[in-house]
Amino acid sequence: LRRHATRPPCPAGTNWIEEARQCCAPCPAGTFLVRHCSSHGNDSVCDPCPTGTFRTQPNTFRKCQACYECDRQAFQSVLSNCSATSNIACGCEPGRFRDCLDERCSDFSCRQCQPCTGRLIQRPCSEVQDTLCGSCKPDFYAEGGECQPCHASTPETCGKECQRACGGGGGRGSG
Amino acid sequence: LRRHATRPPCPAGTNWIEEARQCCAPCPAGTFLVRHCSSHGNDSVCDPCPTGTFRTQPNTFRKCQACYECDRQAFQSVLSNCSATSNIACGCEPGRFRDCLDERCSDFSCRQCQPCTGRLIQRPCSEVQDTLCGSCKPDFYAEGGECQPCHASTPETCGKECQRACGGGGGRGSG
Amino acid sequence: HLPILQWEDKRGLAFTKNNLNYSSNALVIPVSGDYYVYAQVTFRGPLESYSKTNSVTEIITKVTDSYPEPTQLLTGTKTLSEKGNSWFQPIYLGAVVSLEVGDKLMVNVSDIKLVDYTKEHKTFFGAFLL
Amino acid sequence: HLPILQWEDKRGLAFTKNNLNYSSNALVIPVSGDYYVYAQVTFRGPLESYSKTNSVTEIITKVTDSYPEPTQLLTGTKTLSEKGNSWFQPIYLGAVVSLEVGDKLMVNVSDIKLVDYTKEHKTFFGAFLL
Amino acid sequence: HLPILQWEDKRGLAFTKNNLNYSSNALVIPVSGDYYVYAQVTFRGPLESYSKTNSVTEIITKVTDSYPEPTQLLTGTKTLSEKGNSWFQPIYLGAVVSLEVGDKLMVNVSDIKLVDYTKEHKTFFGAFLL
Repeated sequence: LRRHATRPPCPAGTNWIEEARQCCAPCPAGTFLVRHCSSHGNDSVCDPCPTGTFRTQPNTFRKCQACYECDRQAFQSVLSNCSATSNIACGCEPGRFRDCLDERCSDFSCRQCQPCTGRLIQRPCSEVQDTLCGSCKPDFYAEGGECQPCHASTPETCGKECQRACGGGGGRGSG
Repeated sequence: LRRHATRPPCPAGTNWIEEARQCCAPCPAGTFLVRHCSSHGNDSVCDPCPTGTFRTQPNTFRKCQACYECDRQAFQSVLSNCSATSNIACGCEPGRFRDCLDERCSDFSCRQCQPCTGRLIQRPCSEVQDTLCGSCKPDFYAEGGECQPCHASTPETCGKECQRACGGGGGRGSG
Repeated sequence: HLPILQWEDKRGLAFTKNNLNYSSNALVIPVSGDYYVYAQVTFRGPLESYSKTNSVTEIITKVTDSYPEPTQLLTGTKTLSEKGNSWFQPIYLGAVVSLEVGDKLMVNVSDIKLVDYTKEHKTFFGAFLL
Repeated sequence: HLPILQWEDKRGLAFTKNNLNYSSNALVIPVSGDYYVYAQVTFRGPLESYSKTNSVTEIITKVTDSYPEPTQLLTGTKTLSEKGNSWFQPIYLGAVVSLEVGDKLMVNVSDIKLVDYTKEHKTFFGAFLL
Repeated sequence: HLPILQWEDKRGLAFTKNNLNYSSNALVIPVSGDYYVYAQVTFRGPLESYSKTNSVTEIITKVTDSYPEPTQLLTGTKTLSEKGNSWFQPIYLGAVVSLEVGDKLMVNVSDIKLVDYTKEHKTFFGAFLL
């Protein structure tokens, strides 16, 4: 086994290429190294990353990285397509928000935003958070954790909370 | 590395034997190839599969497949033993039915058939399905999802359903 | 039979060498011998409009042209007891198997829709000659 | 000690080569060196008359004649939170270990009755010299 | 990035050979080629003062001096549905990757506090040249 020759440090802006046992200028982002440079160091041959692959930084790699894919079955949508210099970015389809597996949120499913039926929306649903529902809308009264419309209540069923919210005399009273 | 010599297609009913680089007649089901044929193609030497192994089809394999075993601890029973030409087939011990892990049902446990105490049997327990219990037997009345015998009820405890099923005046009335 | 997984064999970390090549969903064995064969499948769910899954299965299978039935080489079966919210379940399999030139290796799964195909380092399949 | 699994070393996919042979429940090392040792055990349950199992363990162990105690090389321990209905849990272990000629490799499990021994591609054990 | 696991490479079963040496939390690749890289991390919990963990992740990563971003080679992510009582969850990863001399291999985990480092046969990391 060749003794691990201590390699001379490369001048700034060049990388050590083991096969060539010399320093070469790296290929720009979005490309990869096809043929390393000759002795005078900046004639490396670089090719663009094939579709479906990318490199975000200057490099002397022989291959580009494979793009991720968005999880269509989990209702993810493409925020920005994979390009030669950047990986794909995935979000959630409209009406859904990210339910992250952990803080990194590199894995997430897209859950439906809650509709807040009969409630005021305190904070609308967003890419990162579910809708925050507020108290019952006008002409709705709270009953068993739900907000029921005043007009649906009858004098017999209209309890204390209903009368308070629907202005006495059952639902058909003034708005 | 030897170039992958394109092999001439074998005449129907014979298989290509890489080592011999020639076509040989396969061994019949229940046997395996001990020595491949000489040039005139149908003098392969085949031996019967040792106990505990099988081959369902004509083949030129050097070994037979290992028989599966039935899961005695999970109350599986042997429907048909492994033979030289067929794998073992497993079912459930009497009084049990198959609770499949998935549609393929290659893995299953054997659960006890429900007894339908006090009920008519709509469909008896079978290898593949639990018993389907019907309504209460004659002289039994429904109470809290169970069927209780009429004779066990007393005038005080014999509610509406009990009277209907047990013919008024509590259990000791006519059948 | 169970659905067969398709694989990417060129981009990123994927590569095939010493003419162990990949064609029609299978690794084709170029030379007879003992190989260490391995595969990991990451399953994930639940899928909304989907009845509850109670198990996932991954099987590495061998197909020989001259034999009509595939041979199951390695199997990983895991039951799931996840309630409602999203779940992830990787299954890794690996072992030495003796293979003949021309044999084809494939990976079957209980349900293709449950396979996490989004990142190459979560689901992978390979073999090397000893 | 934990019960030791017995293995089939002739039939079907099982084979031993380059005089790595199997005797009295152990793989016997023929030549000193670094080996990649691996084993998968598929556990399944519940067993009816059985108290609820809350974990399963698989250990690959080395026994050296000259040393009274076995050495635990690789361990996989998994807790179970399965309710009632039947469960399956595969545990795969594999790593490079340096072994001496005559060393014996065995697989111990927390409970032999929970081992799914019914199919050779679900529970397997092997090693190869690097 | 995720925290990096540190490894013991001298004592007990740990060993590094054919000058695959371990320094600053990484296995340093001495010669370019294809390596079978593997690691198992046993996670355990719950930790008392700890909010409920619903998943654990293990990633084998490659760092190349000349490139500012690490490359994720292998990932195992498992959700947990353990209620209250203590749980154990091993994750094994292994595959062939092609590496250059000087590349560094590391193991990242979602949460270092959940790693069972108590026994060397429960959490381990290694690689060998094909």
